[in-house]
Amino acid sequence: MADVTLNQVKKSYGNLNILHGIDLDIKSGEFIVFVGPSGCGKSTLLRSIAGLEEITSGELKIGGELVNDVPPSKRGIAMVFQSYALYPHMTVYDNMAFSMKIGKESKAEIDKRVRQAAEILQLTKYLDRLPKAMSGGQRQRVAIGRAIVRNPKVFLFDEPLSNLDAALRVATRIEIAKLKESMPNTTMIYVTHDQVEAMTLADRIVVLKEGVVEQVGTPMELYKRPGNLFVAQFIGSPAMNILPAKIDKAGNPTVVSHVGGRKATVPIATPASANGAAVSFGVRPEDLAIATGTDFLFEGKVDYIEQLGEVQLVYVDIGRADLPLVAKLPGNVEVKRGETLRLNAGAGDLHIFDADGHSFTLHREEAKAA
Amino acid sequence: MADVTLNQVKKSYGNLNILHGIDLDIKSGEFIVFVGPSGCGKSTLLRSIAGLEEITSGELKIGGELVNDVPPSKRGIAMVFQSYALYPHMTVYDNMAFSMKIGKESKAEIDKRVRQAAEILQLTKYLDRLPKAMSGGQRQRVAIGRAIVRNPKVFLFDEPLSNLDAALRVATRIEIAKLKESMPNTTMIYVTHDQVEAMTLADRIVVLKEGVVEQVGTPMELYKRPGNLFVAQFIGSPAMNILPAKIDKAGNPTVVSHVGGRKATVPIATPASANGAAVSFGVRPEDLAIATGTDFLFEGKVDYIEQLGEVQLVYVDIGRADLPLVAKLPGNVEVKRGETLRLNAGAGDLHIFDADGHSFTLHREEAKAA
Amino acid sequence: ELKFKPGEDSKFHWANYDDLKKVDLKGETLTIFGPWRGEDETLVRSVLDYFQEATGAEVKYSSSENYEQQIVIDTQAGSPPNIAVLPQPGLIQDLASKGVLTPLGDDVAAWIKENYAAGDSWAKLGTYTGKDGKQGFYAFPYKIDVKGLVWYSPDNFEEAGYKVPKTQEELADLEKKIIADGGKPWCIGLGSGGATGWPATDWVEDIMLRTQPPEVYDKWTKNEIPFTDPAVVNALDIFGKIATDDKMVDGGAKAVAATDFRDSPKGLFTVPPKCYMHHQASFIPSFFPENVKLGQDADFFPYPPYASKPELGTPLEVAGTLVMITKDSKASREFIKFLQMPLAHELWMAQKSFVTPFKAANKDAYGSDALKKQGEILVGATTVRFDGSDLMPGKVGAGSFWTGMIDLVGGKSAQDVAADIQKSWDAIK
Amino acid sequence: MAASTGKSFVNRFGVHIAVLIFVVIWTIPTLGILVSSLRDKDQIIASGWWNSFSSSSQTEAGRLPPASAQTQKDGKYVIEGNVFGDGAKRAISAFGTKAAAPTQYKAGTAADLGDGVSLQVNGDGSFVLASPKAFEGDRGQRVYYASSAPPKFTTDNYDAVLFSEGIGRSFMNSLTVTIPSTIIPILIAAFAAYALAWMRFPGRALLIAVIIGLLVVPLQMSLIPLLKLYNGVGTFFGVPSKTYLGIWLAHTGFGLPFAIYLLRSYIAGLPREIMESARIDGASDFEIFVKIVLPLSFPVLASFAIFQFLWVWNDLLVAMVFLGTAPDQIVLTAKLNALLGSRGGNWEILTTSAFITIIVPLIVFFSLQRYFVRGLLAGSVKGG
Amino acid sequence: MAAQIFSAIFVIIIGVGGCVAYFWGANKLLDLVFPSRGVSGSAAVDNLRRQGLVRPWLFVGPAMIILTIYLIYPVIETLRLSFLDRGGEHFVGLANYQWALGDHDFRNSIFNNILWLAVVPAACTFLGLIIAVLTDKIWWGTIAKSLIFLPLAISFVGASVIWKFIYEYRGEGQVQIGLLNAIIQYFGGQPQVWISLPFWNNFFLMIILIWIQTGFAMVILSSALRGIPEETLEAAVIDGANPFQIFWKIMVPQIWGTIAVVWTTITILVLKVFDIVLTMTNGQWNSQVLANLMFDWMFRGGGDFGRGATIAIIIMIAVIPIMVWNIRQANKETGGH
Ligand SMILES: Nc1ncnc2c1ncn2[C@@H]1O[C@H](COP(=O)(O)OP(=O)(O)OP(=O)(O)O)[C@@H](O)[C@H]1O
Ligand SMILES: Nc1ncnc2c1ncn2[C@@H]1O[C@H](COP(=O)(O)OP(=O)(O)OP(=O)(O)O)[C@@H](O)[C@H]1O
Ligand SMILES: [Mg+2]
Ligand SMILES: [Mg+2]
Repeated sequence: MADVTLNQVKKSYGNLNILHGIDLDIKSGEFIVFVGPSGCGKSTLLRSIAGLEEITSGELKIGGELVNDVPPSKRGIAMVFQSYALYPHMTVYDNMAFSMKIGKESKAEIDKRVRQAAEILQLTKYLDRLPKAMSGGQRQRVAIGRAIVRNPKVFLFDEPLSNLDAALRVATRIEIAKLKESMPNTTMIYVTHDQVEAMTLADRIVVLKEGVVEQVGTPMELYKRPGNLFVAQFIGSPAMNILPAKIDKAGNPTVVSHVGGRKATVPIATPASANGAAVSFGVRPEDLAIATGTDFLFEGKVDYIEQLGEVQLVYVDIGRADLPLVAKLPGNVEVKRGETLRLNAGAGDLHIFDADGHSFTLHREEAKAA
Repeated sequence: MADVTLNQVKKSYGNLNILHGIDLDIKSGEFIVFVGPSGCGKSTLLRSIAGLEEITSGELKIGGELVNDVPPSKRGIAMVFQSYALYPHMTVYDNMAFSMKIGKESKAEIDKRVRQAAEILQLTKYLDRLPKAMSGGQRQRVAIGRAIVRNPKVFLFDEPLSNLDAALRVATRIEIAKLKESMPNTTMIYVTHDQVEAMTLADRIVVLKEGVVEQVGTPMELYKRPGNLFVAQFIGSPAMNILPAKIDKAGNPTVVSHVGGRKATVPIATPASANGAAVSFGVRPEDLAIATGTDFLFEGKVDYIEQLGEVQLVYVDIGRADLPLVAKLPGNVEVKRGETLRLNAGAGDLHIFDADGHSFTLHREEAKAA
Repeated sequence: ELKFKPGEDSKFHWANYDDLKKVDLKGETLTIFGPWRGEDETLVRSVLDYFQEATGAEVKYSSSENYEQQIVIDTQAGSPPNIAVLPQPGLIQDLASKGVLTPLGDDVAAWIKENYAAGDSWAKLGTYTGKDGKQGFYAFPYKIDVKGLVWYSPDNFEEAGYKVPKTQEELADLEKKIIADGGKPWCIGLGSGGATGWPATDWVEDIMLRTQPPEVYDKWTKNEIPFTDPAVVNALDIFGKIATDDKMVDGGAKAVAATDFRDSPKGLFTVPPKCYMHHQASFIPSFFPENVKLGQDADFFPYPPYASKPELGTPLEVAGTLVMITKDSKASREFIKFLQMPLAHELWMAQKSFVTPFKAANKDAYGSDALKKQGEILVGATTVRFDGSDLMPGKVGAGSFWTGMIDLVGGKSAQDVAADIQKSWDAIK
Repeated sequence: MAASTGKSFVNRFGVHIAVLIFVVIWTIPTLGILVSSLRDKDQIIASGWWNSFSSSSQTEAGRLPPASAQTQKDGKYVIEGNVFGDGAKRAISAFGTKAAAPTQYKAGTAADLGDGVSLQVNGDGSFVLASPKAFEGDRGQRVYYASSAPPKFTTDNYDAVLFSEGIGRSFMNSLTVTIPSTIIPILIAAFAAYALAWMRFPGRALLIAVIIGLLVVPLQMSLIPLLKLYNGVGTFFGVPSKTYLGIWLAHTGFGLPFAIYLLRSYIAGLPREIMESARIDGASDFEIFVKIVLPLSFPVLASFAIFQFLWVWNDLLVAMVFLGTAPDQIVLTAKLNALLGSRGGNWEILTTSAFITIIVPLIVFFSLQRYFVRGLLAGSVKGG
Repeated sequence: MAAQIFSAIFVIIIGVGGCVAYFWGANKLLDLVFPSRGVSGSAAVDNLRRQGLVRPWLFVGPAMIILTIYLIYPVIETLRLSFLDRGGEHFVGLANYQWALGDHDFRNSIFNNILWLAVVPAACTFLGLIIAVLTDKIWWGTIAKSLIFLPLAISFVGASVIWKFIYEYRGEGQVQIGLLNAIIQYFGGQPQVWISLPFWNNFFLMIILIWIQTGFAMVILSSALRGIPEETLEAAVIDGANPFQIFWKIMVPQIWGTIAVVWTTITILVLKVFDIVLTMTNGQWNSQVLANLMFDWMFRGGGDFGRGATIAIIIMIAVIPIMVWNIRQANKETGGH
């Protein structure tokens, strides 16, 4: 069994605390993605799980066994590094066979497993090449192959696609997804800061910020019900529009008036104490549409348009030039710069966050749970 | 004036021809993007314009003046490299000031222009840092700043964003777009293989393939009326679905039957001679929608789904497992794996290409022009 | 293979060889470390072959460019050879006082006194102060170089009508005459890599021996009179006058210090000759051009004494190597005994570059007339003194004295040079 | 390298010219001894080596046969022959009988030497010395002549050095000293450098400091303490103190600080991910070192190997101290040194042996040089 | 001959093989004592940790032992000797150091050494760098490099012979066999005795070492130069920098670390090298340097170990600043691991 359990895992370099007590329960066979801004400790956490960094305190269990002091090679893990980390002087075959040779497996067994992995990754005809004679995508596949042959219980990826170009990235992403399917019992932990990867690959996403877990949930949960401002802005591209607002009337639904000058009725319960509180009002660009009737949420001049073909990003100045509202509209809607636009969104697509950045949705759920 | 004119520009390394006679007319103030697959010669062309490579034959004019033999620093250009190419031992300030110091400008002038550029790029507080103490996005901004201070007539970018992470890439892209606006007289030539960049930034896109210009046009032109199969598949993500097909009835509209077994009526004129010809039938994933009526273009089992939140990519097996049809459907449409799906597209969104890959649309236009 | 077949040539004392055969050293190894390399090494080996052949001892000879350094290291580190051969009494004194030498015994000293020419000069030369502070006989002189010779080309002398001078006064006249004829009297080269300067010390010593009684010379080498003594300064000055006179030396004064001593005699044999005379020891013919035949194309005469000082007789400066036991063994002792046999001398005399004061060695054995003549000079000298700079402590005799000579020919006054050298001597007392 | 599109001559050829100048300056001294080593022993110091390429006109001296060679002809006593003897002939332009006037007479004319004696020397060197009276003495008449000699090179010096006795053996001995003395420190230093760069253990920083500090220890001063130690050990175990093992270890000791200094800074620069990757793959430090670090460090190993090889190969001092001079131990430098006379100055031997000793290091340099090329790490990590 | 070759090869194999055998065997032994494969999980983990404690010492062990014997022990011995008299028997306190400070030769050597240290490392590094840069640009660069490297393969004795034929002096008007004087005479100048010109002779000696060591600097710097990202150079071209500016302002700063290593190595070499001075002048004409002076006192005329050792200690002390700087540098490097 390969569930990974982290219990108050802390890591510091000298006086510098990087991970501030991480609790996580990863079930066997799950595909977990760590996301978070650069420097938040994703790699450190992954490397701690791998055993490449010693954790400062806390408990780390793999398959139920405490592995704090177990060296990497005995943890039943395999890791794909951001920078491939191929052995430059060995052929693809030898790169993949290395761990098994070290483990003194039989020649036949090595050959079988390497060829099997190569088959999966379509590397069979490159087996005799050296890494330097391969393209970036191929190299990344070799790195994955090297991990596969180890038949690990836990598969760790550290931004495996970040060095690839767009097209390759898409292709390799799909390959990883297929790989996961072919290895249903293997737990996979994946670090990225690419949202598309996170959204498409993850069973659950862990959002990290400065060494603290901000939210854990399925992609849709995070997208639909971000627990706080940070997650709300981090998940989704372009980021959710966040506007300063004030609660006009607490309760369920809540009425808020935002900086754009308009009021909105949001079907989210707020405690009475929140009456008049300063909050943040959020709406995703893709949830905005051109208002057809007189009922609209935002009004403003079109500041700038990015035409992406099928869709366009429209930047609307709703009164605060430093906080343009972004709307993702279908590419065929005719919008002109300077034109005044009225935008609306479904009531279910609106978010409000308290002064600390916590979502009121979460408040409600917490209340329920209590 | 800073129009850039290329007349039969060829470049070869020894016997190896990289550029096969490029003709291009870039008008002053235009934003031109070169796209094309890796190794097609984009960088080579850009570097030739910069003067970092000597061209083998042909004429290269900048502002009407023949610059074949003019050294890079005298061409009035500035260049931003893919790898930033910052001077690692100089502070941000010195990096930006370097070219002016070399040019023996006055201290005051240098200071003025550097600070101005830093202001534009929001780098003012990093001026004393060394590049290694900056994040990727900041570094890229410094590289751009270094180019800005030179006050170039022609601004060259070689994949400036390819080393940035997704979020930064979006932000920096917008910055470049704004930069272009603030320098309306500066010609910008930009190399990328990221389509979004090409689509959002370009006034005109130049599609290159193996050292040959495939098509030149505005983003929408290329997206809507790709001149050939290569451009059709290259522009747009995911790529246009291309299916082998046969012309059942030539004329206007044309009736084709594709490999999925269905017929389609396409409002494109085909010459009578094309009757019965093998052609390629194309439709973009985002133009596909679930057929509501009995009228549909494709039918097949859902093979795999990538949920991206707002949208989902659905891979449908329409009979040829090696050629899955990709459809981009709204994220909220409930689709299950294995389910049979019927898809339709607007007649105006269909494309057909002849055996050589040329679009029939183009045929028609050529005919008109003639 | 033995160079001369035993018993064949009557000029050798083959009886010695038969005696030697009675000594049985089978299985013993005799390691000898000496200064001889190149041609000399072949020569010494040819002598050692007899010892090996007769006694059955295995003789291992070795040498090194840095032999002075090497012997210090080897003795200091406790891995000395059986026999060390060194040309510098100063260094030998040093080794003796560190207690690494084995005394050869009074009977050997007595033997030397009796059998070597020139009274007790040679026995004195082998006597040093040991670690215990007592005088002892440590070093056996073997293979002598005669110093103070002046080399010339008989043809050139004959052609110009010059006569070999018998006195310093005649020599001075000859110099004047040569200059008047447009020639240069001397070729002088002091260059010798790390040892640059030493040829001049010989010359100064020659002058000392010819202007002062031997006792003063002895005091000088022991620094019982200082370098700044007028007697010494005078000698320095006489040499300085010659060497710094552009008219006197080929190439001018500047060339003196810069020319390698090995190259300078070649000026005698150029056409037309660059110079007419060259002052150097008996080994110098090795550096004559290849086609120069000794005796025919080149000859020598002793650096003459002053007619004004008849009381000093015919003094002679010599140098040479001394044989010491650095690791005592039967073979070492036997080897010293071997050196006391005329045969040990004759075997080398019969070849090249070897003269000996051993009176019992057969003069007819000398391989050439030149050697024989040198041998006669050696045996006939009334006063024999060893190379003074070699007698001085290494830091002076192989250091400041050399440097001083360079300064002297560079134009520094004799008085100042003497003061400098004396200072360095004071520094090591 | 940055492309510069300037077209001027200086831009085009400036680099070539500059490099050429450096190469010429650097090569001239060596060329000098190469030429000198091919010249005649006496010529080396008679004229500059650069003169040896042109035919030179020189004035020489020769001696005619002594009186014993005379014959009687036409009532005169005649000595005939050739001034060059059996040697190579040259063209004589003038001759003379006095050193002061060595070219008094044209070749082919007869010189009157007084007393009726006449001497004629012809252009080809043949001469006739005639006198009405019988010649006496066994020193023949001296003649001087100006002759032009074509450039002359000889391999005699090489014959003398290459075929001197025991040279082959000492060549072997040198290799026996040099090869292990190069490989052993590399091995030991590489292991230590890896440990100092990538392994965690107490005292590591101190150790690095000490090693860098030891770089400066002058070799000469360690000789005596070491030799004492060797003798002690030799006596204790009853083995000879001068052995190959001893000199290998000595060279290893003297070469180690630099080796560790150089290798450590290189090995520390290898990509960390590769090591970690191997560690995850289950490789122990030993396996990582042998299978990953060693192959990747080839360029620096090659550099050090060259420097160490040069140093050991050219060493005389250490070899003389730690190795005997018997034929089974004497090294090439020592052997060549012994060819020099006791008082040195055999330029022909020095120049020749300088050239002979250079050959092996050069072979080593050229065979290892290709490992200096970059790109060994290509493809391993991003951007590679 | 064949037997000799065979025995040589045999001896070599024994030597190298022994060394290999140690590392391999020690590691094998460690694996045997603390097995990590084929034993149960927790035991394997424990054993791996124990291996981790022992293995670094297996790796650095031989180096430490050899360094201790061959360098540290002699250094201590030297330090001890520096307080003893010439025979190394009686304690004399600081007398030797006092003597050194007052000695004319010693002060002269210090002065010359400072000159050497100021000139040689700088010149070698600078020339090596220039040559490395230039040869990288041309197709026959490898050949050029090999020729510049050549002097490094020549022994010091060989080198001094070579330079004899450059510096040799013959009287004015005579045939010069020293190239330098021949050239000067050809142009009508007056030949000079280069190695005895006071003060300047130091430089003529330095030239020899520079000639030898430039190849070393070149080899190492050339590989560092290849590590400079090409784009930074192109960026500078576009910025309008000329080749000299590119060299000084862009290339040199980027390989500063390597330059420092080369500089240090040559500095240390300069402090230790004495062969050139010994063979060319033996310190005469005021060209003495510390290393040769030490050699002189150690071995000449029986030797004075006390004073020789004192000079050796002073040489080592002279390098302390360089060492400290380097150690700092080294620690900075390892900090990341
Ligand atoms: N050896 C170290 N010593 C001190 N600080 C370190 C060390 N390694 C990492 N850090 C710091 O720890 C923090 C987390 O680093 P980490 O590499 O885990 O970030 P990340 O989330 O992976 O970022 P990225 O997305 O850029 O890879 C960073 O601020 C980093 O500077
Ligand atoms: N110096 C060179 N010698 C030979 N071929 C070269 C050289 N430089 C580039 N090429 C070749 O020229 C072709 C075009 O290279 P170029 O760098 O222009 O491609 P690109 O379109 O910029 O690709 P990418 O998107 O990967 O940067 C490639 O096939 C490349 O291998
Ligand atoms: Mg990371
Ligand atoms: Mg490119």
